[in-house]
Amino acid sequence: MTMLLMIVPIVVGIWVVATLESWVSTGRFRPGRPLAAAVAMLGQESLVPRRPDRILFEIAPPILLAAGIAATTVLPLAAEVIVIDLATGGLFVNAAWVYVVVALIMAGWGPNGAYAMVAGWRFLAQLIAYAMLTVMPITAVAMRAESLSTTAIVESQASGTWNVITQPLGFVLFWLAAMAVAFLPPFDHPVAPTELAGGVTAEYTGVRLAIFRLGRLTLILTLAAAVVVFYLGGWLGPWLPASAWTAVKTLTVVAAMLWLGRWVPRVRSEHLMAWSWKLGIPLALVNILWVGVTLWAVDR
Amino acid sequence: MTTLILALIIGAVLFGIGLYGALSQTNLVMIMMGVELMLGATMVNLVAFWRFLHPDVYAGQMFVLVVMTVMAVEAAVGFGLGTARFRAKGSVEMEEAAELKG
Amino acid sequence: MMPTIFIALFGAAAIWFGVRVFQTSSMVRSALSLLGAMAAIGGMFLAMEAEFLGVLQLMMMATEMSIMAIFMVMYMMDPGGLGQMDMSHQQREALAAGIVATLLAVAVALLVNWGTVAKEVDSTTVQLRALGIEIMERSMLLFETVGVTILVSMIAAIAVAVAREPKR
Amino acid sequence: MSALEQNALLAAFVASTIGLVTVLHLLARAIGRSQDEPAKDVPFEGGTLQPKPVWVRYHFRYYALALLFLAFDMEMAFMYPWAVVYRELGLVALLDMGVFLAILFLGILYGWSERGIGRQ
Repeated sequence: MTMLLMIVPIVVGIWVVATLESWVSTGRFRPGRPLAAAVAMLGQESLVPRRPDRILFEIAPPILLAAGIAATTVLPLAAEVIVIDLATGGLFVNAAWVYVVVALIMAGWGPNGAYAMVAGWRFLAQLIAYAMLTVMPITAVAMRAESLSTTAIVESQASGTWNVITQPLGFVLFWLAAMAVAFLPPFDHPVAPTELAGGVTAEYTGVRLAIFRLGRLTLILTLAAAVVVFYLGGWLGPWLPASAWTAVKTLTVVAAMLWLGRWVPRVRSEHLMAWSWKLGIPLALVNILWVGVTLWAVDR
Repeated sequence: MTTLILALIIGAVLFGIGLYGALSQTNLVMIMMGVELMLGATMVNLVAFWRFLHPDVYAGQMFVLVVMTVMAVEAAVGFGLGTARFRAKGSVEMEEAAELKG
Repeated sequence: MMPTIFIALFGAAAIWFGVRVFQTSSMVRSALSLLGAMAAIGGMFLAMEAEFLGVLQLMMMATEMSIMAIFMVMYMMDPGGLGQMDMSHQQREALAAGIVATLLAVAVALLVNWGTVAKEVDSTTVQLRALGIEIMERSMLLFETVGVTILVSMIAAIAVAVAREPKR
Repeated sequence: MSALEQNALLAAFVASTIGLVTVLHLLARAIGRSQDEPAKDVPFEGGTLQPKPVWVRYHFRYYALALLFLAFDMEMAFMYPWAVVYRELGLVALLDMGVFLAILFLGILYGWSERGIGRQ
């Protein structure tokens, strides 16, 4: 039963993320906006392009949504408040995020449109850039917790400091990689509105676009929640109840991610790849080495 | 017992499909897909053996990891060769690659 | 009972996707069908309580098959399969070989006496720890050999694939 | 809850997406339908109709990095179980993994030296 109750905070979280997004992009705070936009989008015509790969075109948005939903299930709101406390949770969120790239390639290939296809393949390039940077910091976090379970990772931060203080390098790398997973600006190559006219979403209208947007909002929520769980101590904190802390931290991270993107120009695709392989991966290895040495020093 | 045999039969069918694909396709990447399917069938069998016969011997799981590595390595080298071939000849059709014979 | 049902379901899905790989003429579709087959195999691993391997399979194969799709698009003239070009040969022999291999493997699976079947496996937490110990102790040599294998494949792939500018 | 039940629940959650999507589609169908009009379904291409099909050969410029990534990706399969037992085994495990990662990093360095990182 508690599992079903978890749906409520997830839905509220998605709604707040949508509000924050419109606030950041329009500068006006309108909490009713997401609902109005959803109804408007459902009422819109949903067109199918002329010669599509119909199957891929239809299932791409649901796969994006399913990836988001699967990732939410293993992220805890509080000590016992979690849908599934998977023993491989840290790996599972990663596996769910990988299906984002599958969904976007399908969405790019399906409609048989030039802009969408270029955008889809661009996101594959982005995956090659960010994939190792999501994996390696999580490994360093798991080293401290001696477990891949998300609740165990939070509990490992209860004694002593949060991971953001002990592994600052991993935090920065994971944060940037998380922004790249959710294709938030400055890493928004697959939807780049100014150069690719919406990219993979160019041919999606109406209800399919609504599902796509819903999936992306879920994805942003899970990424922020993952940053909180892995680095910012999850539900830990004084005064407030545990789940309130998770909510506050997650929404702060979402706001910071959205706000950060406004001030940075879009990173060129090949620069992103070059930086993440020439700088990011060596730094991630240094992070693992650093965590290894500090843990050894603490344990001794 | 029946579950083990069920898993093995599924592995066998997947292996047969992979073998058919690897033999019948003329395109390098399609051949590789057949090989990947065969390796996938191997992994099914390995996991089934680990689960139903020796769940306490973790060398079984390690073996699966090695097979997975073989898949990745095969893909990397295969695509590398394909790219070289494509640059030289403009296609990756294997029937045209007969001049590679000694 | 539940694991058997799940294994049967995911196995059927894997076989169906596996057949689809060689049926479509669209390259991206066949790469994504292979991903479907591999993801179903990952589901079978989950049903067989090898949770780490299952999740890993789901994850690795998604990246691998996406990259396979883009290589297909780079190599082929007609990756969308609009021309319905036939790209197969020796169909009959291949089909015969496939069926014979399947029948042989099924016969082995049915005829061999597999002995007693284990009922219980360790919990995932224990499994993960045991796998880590296995990698670090008994299979240490294998693990480092895998490292060298990956290095060799990286060097080989880059060496043959990257075009060099002619020396001046 | 056993691992098996957890995984079944996970599958149920993922499958529930289908239900959600169906409901949204039905809602959209109830609100209104799209009308057929000529040239409405042409994919967007800067105001012109598409002269030729889009599904043609697409030369992607980062294939060398894709090859490096395919092989390097496998490293994580071994790193996760290692990370779980690291504190138990201590510094020796760090050295073991360090050797492994150093071997793999040599591959990246080779790719780098061949200008494999970036556009070809």
